[in-house]
Amino acid sequence: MSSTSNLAATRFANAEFGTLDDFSPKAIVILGVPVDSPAPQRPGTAAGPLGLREASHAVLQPYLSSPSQTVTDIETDRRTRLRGDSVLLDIGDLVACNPWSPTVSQTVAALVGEIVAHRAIPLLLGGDGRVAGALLDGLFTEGQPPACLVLSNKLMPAASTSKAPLFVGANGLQPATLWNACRDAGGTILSAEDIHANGIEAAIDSIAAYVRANERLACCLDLEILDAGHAAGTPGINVGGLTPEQLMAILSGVPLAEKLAGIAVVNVAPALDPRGLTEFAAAEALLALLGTRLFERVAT
Amino acid sequence: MTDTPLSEPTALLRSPGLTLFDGPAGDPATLAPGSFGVVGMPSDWTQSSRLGSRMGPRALRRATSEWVASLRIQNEDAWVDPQTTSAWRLRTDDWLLDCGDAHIDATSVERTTESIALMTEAVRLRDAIPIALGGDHYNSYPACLGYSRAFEQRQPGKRFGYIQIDGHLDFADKLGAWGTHNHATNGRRNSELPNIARENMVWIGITGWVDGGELEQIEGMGGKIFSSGDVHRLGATAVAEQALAHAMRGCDHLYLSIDIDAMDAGFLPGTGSIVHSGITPHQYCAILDVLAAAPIDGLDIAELAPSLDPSGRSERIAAHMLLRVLWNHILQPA
Amino acid sequence: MNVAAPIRPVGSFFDAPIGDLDDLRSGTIAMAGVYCDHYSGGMPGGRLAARQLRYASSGQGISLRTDDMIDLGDLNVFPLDPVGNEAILTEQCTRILATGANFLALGGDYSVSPALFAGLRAASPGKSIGLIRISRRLDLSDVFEATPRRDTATTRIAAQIPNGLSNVALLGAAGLQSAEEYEWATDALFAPRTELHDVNGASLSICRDKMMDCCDAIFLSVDADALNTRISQTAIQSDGRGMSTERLLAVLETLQDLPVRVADLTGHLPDLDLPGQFSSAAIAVVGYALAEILRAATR
Amino acid sequence: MSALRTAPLPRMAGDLTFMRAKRATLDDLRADSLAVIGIPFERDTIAASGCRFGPRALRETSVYFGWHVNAQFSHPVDIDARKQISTSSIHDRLVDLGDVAIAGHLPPAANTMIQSAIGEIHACGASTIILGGDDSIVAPAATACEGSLGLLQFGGTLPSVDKEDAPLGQLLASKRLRPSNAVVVAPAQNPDTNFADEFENAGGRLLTARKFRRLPAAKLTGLARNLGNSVDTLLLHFDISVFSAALHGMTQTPRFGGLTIRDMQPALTAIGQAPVAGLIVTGLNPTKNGLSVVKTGQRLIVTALLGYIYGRLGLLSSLQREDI
Repeated sequence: MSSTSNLAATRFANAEFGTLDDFSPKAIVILGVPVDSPAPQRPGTAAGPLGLREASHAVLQPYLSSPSQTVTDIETDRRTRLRGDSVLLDIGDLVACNPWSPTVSQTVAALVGEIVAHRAIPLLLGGDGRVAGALLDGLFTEGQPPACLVLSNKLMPAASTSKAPLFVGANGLQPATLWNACRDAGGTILSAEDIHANGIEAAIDSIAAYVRANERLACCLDLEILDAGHAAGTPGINVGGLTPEQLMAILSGVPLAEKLAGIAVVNVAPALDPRGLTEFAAAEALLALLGTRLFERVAT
Repeated sequence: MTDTPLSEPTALLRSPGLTLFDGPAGDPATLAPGSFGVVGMPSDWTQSSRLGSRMGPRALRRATSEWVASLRIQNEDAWVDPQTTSAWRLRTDDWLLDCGDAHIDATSVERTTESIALMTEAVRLRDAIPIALGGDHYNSYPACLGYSRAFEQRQPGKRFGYIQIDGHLDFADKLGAWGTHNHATNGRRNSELPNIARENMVWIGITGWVDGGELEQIEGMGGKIFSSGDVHRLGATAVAEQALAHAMRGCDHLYLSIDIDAMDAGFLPGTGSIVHSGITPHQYCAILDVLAAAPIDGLDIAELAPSLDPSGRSERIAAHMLLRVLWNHILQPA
Repeated sequence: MNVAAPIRPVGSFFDAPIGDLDDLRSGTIAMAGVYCDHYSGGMPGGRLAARQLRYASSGQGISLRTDDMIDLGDLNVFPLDPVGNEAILTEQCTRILATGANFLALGGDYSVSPALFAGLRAASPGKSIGLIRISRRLDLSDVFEATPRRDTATTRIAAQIPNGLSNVALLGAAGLQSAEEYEWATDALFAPRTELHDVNGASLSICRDKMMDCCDAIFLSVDADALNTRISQTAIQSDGRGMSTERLLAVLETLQDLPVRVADLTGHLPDLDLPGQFSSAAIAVVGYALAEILRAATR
Repeated sequence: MSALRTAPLPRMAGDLTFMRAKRATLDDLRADSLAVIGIPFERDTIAASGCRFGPRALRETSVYFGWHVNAQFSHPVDIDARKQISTSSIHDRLVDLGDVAIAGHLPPAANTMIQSAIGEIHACGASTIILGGDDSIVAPAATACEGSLGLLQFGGTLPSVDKEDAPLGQLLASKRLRPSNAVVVAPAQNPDTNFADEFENAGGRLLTARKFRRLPAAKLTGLARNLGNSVDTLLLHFDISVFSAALHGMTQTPRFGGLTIRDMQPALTAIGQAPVAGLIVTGLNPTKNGLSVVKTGQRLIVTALLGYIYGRLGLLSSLQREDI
């Protein structure tokens, strides 16, 4: 990984750029799905993949500017290093995914299936929430569908009917049919208010218990989980949602990385947030989610 | 896309223009008792700082209608609130009537004041509840003035309680060259209304350094101030509960004035006079959730200046504030 | 003074010295900002013109002659009291002119010119005074409301002059005007924008020569809406065909010999943003051209 | 003096000196003056361009707090702490010198100008509030000061391979500053491991936002006072990146988990009571992505500075507060 390369074609977290033939087992394969949100007042998720890639560099800056790619957390004195072996492969963006259609959705699901068939982990950069649905479609075609962990302010249709999903961060009115479907599927809903009222530690405990109970996890990270006041770059507006600090605490406090079957990051619309906080929060959260797959501890 | 029943072509149409929560528009004279009457106050001529709140009423109407549309488009019968796990549906009766904007005269505070007061008075005289949309916070005074006049006619000899959520006291007698009637004096002018319970006046969210003289006057008359620090220290819910208890002493009616600028400007920059209160959207909502159960029969929301927030979130957060305080009217249990 | 440290004071117009009435004398060009945008209808925002013009014209390392100029700061205004506002603007203008200085007022709306003109009239007893107004509009309405609004700006000034419109030159009018106002304008000296394309043309020189003949003291009022809206945002509806800055400067150049004692520059609505200097920089150039006319008039 | 104006102006009108302080020249400075000076300068970089508008933005915002010149205002009270102050002495001691006339100069010449201006102010014995500018103004301003140097840095960058121009790195490399005289609070990013080791082993102190929040005000004053007593000149470098980006967003790279105004204002009040020779504000980019209308960054900085100024001028006194 070069510390100085700053190519016009930005890759997520300085991943290798490659094609479907370059898969190595256990790699995380990044696919951008720049589909725009149908929200009439606040479009802009088509720019999500690029925004996420750019922001990932800002988040990694301390690593990239260190000769050994090692940083010290001065809070804990803990040292971490970016893994030298190539664990990320960016295969670029899916072209012609606007307007979204069943065909596009099937294409995304098929690509997910192919990545999984190579024993790699798909990481989809959305795009709006439908990208997460396509990820789940692709993952559910195999024999042993993974459990669904959804970080979002709203219940996701595709995940609601999966087996015993966990929704984190629900806030605002939810369609009763989805709510009931989720309950019928044995799902659990940890609302934003639960987290505000009971504290982040309690939330981490219950999410960690869910992670422990499942072998493999599909993780959907919808940036609308964040409070609109903190991160405005989303099509929908979530008032009273999680703070970026709360989201980060969850993702770095729960040992998800080794159980990931697939990831989708959706609803990042950079142009709606002139402060750039939303894509920054998304990139920071995503890197925390990838955790030990991307970073390794270094003895002090 | 949603399937709209073509057998009812009128379902494809809506009346032109924007209304609050996409409700019907009409004359205050047609208001049903117990409903809400919306009065727009698109004036920022009495704002001494950053301009733009004259676009507030339109932005509030746009953002609240956007919220209603986002529910309607999904063709659901009922909705569950994850916070309480209770189920709700949108009210379908005419709980609200948007009466349009009061006439604003940039060159005459007196005429603007009377024009707004006339509308809120007319709304309240129909036994309806005025929701006055600012505009800068000065417009709270004419809105409350009309409310006070109607109150005197409907409940002669009685007095009403008052809560102002705000980053600032707005209790100056005069503001320099701006004189006595502007966005720094509305709290003071309201306190001079004959039937307000002055000793019940409460401020929530005051931030930073305030004028010591104004502080002494407020506390001298028995009023109460909860600072933003109090919100952090005691909790938003506890502050709102204590504020409500203070405001309702010996009163059955409450006037609520919401200045959106009590929220930290980092989260809500689209307002004229910003403060860094540290009050988050979640805390602000928690305050409003308590007040939603109060006997509010007069309400204003002020200082939304959408053009000052390029992210567009300020108007939507402000719309959400209205939703939270009017929750039990917009929605009904499913 | 210590060793000359490279420090300059916080911005003034054109980096001119900052002072007060005591610093004014005959031959000085006194400058002041006008924080005022309540009284002309349309959009507010002109209140910040003075601030942005100071930003745009100071600290840029441009050397202009400023030794005979004084920045007086901003004039007193009362944003919510039209009568009091007009009175205090008039009084301040009179006091400035009483020192013998000429006066340049920068920023504000269309209520400023009639109030300042009244100051010139009070400071010029027995003199024949006149108005040159460069504006896209005629503002000759006779529909008076209780408070000064923009479409009566010229009417209000003409009403102060014994000779009425015959001492008034209206330059740069363009686009649609009310039929009544257009008819009344025939009583004034008149050079519409179409006739300013050639600054050596007949209309402009007739206006200039007649003003020179009939006036001892002239008020020169420039409305930013005469300019193309790509250059300056103004309060009333936009006009993409307005004059370029160069054209306006050329027109002003022809007015150098006139006895102009007061000039104002109104109608400019700057953006709020700090570096948004493009329009204000252009307007500041116009402002300095006005200062040069005032300077020439003192010779 | 015959004054043109007879009544107060609207707030945003008139002479935009810092907090409506008196204008002054070097000749007016006294040993107890608190002199505000702007350095509208930034490195010639495209991506981050805009910090040069910082002094202007800070002055504009500060006008709101100029109540010591407002006859209609009685006296300010901190509504949380119920602390009141008498502002009558502010006007004698807080003065605005203007800006270093730096427009159009390239770094070497600019550095010389900064050094010369700051050096002359400090030679008068006055302490300074320097409005930047990006952090490239810190090293020349510090170099201008007499004798041994102490540095308290809030936020801001740390030296690393591609951050050789971090002011702390420059001052350490030039031996102008000894690591043991430097304290860094809540830097904008986690440090490169090599630097952190070297710096801390040599006696430098790195405090995270969380550790800093746990320090009581008295301890902070003590820390600043001890540092001030062990050096000839104590400087405070206050970069906007010390604040959580959720509160402003007006820096080049956002960061979460920074300090809030509720941390910074009491801290600066406490530190202001130590013998600080100069406070340097950097990093505000009021033009970032059209955020100039939002103005939250300048408001954060000026609100925090208010605490510093009151602390520095010794104006705070306690007022009894009724418990709620």
